[in-house]
Amino acid sequence: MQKEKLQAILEAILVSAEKPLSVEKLLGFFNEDDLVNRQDIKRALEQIASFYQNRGFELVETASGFRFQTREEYKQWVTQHWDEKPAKYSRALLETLALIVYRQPITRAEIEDIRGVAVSSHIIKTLQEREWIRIVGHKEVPGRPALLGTTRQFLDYFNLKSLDEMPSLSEVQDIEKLYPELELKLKEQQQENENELPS
Amino acid sequence: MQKEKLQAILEAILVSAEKPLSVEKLLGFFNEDDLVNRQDIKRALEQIASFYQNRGFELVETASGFRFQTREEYKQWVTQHWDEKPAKYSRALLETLALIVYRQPITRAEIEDIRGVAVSSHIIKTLQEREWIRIVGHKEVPGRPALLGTTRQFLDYFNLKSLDEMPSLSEVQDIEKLYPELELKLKEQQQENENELPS
Amino acid sequence: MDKGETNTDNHTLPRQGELPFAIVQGEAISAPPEDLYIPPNALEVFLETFEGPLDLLLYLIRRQNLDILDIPIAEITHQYMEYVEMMRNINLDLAAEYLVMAAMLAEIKSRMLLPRHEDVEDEEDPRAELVRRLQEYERFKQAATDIDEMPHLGRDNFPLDVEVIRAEKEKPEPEVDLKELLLAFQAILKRVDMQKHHEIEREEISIRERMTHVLSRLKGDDFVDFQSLFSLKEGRLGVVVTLMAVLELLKLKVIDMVQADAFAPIYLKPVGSQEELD
Repeated sequence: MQKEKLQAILEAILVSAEKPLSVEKLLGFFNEDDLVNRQDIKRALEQIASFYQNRGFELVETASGFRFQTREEYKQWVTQHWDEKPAKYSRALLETLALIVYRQPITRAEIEDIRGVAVSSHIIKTLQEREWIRIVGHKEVPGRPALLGTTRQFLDYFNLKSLDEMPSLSEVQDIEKLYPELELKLKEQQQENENELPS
Repeated sequence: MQKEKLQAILEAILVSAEKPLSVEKLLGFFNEDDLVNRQDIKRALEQIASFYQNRGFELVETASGFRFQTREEYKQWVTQHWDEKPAKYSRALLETLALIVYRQPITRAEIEDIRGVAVSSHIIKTLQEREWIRIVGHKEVPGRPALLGTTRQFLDYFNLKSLDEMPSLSEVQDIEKLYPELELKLKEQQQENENELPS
Repeated sequence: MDKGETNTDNHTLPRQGELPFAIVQGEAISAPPEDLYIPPNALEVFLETFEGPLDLLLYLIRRQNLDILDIPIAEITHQYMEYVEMMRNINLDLAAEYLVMAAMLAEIKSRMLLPRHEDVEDEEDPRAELVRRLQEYERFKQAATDIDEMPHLGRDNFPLDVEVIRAEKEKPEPEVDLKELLLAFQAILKRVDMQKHHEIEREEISIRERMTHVLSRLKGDDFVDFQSLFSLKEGRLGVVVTLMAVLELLKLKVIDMVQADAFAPIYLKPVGSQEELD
């Protein structure tokens, strides 16, 4: 394989990888027809590393392999992303969380079944990283899907001693009585939506 | 600021961003002492784009701004990371999306009218959750049906700066020659359904 | 796609006398409709690939290389009705839209048979409306294909996921109000049918929470003593809730209950291997 092409392929793989990749792992991306060996990959990685010497990010080798990372010297700049107001969670995430709260332990497929739409891995991952949900077991059906439940951190965040303190089904259906000011807020939101023009 | 340093900083910021960033947003990362203006940022972005011209990823500009992404030609390498194959879209979903793109704002009933079949709620929900479409208003007819339109995220997903960049709808065939009797009737229709996209 | 496979079973049905062309869901079809060269087994799958009556009509027109502007209505109506009939025969859930279209074709056909009055100005060709609809639909059918071919993020291009070296700082997480969560749940309740409503009952939530607790107690490889799950401090209600949770988990086949002998201690363990558990 031509060396520029090999470099570009390795870059595309490394730059989109969630974790570091070893030479061995990288070699696994190629098959015999590609005519790429360990030595080629090592050389290509060296060339890539030197190509990024003066850029905003660099190729580094860690214990488990190679990865791209932003340069230490720009960490103050990169951290400024967080100065902005944190984004809001999507409707899909909140609905997924609500179903896990009220129907736990529940599988992803069951959530999808009730919501009628696929639940993205991203949503489950976000909720797990926030430590609001966790895998509490596996359902004994083909594929042994994970059963999801809420955590103590979830209760703490919402100031609940136990899930018993969550409003009941009938209370949820009559939410406006629970929170009278809510109706107004919703109306405002609706109006906001209507005023926005398609971009 | 020295131009190499500015490029490196912008790269570090862009590579760590979760969404595309506009020139305006990027400018917000700098303060007065940095002596950086819009023009400097624009020029630096151009230089970055050309620096990565032959690499595994690229800098693109979409509706919301600039982002790095892997190049299309290396997609089969990148997708080897994941067990899940990227979703394929059903024809029903794509046709519904096409109608919303080219005929927005449009109601669900109008979509059904042109497609000749009912549009499932599942499709509308999926498009809404991907944030490709949203409710932009309500039509003032009985029932006040929702009017659907595309979002900025739709443009971002499809590497577009604006809807103008969508391929134009195919022309209606030249009717007069082939079928003279229909001429009048169809001309009226054609005028109603101009090829142009809503601005 | 699995629908096609289910039909193959029908071929194994015993046959007598004059061999039917095929047996589809118990009904014998002695000959394929004229000009219809699709194996009936494939028909169901085939028909499901149409996006509706307009799509089917376009296919029929394309298949015979007919000019969309010069549709021989009689012929097309005939073929269309055959397809509709086939759908009925194999009990395919026949969408009302197909019947409406059949009626429209029949109407056009009947109007074509009537003599036209040259002097009536307003009278339009009965095919005009159909041609217009077909053309309009075809444009969007094409547009759908075009959109599918456009490269897009998450399928053709992928966002970068590099390690970000940041300064020490807490990342602010989005705030969620309990009200927002309840609103989201309310929205689901509004969407799902009443039957599903009843599955979500108030009494259940404490049991469901306990189910999660019991499961997390069972996370280790060892068996857990059934009695150790109960705490006297919780009182009678707590004991009942725990018991209900254990029963519910047994019902769901998430946990197993083991007892070596009569009156021996009862142990609980998660069903199946545990190594994947976090």
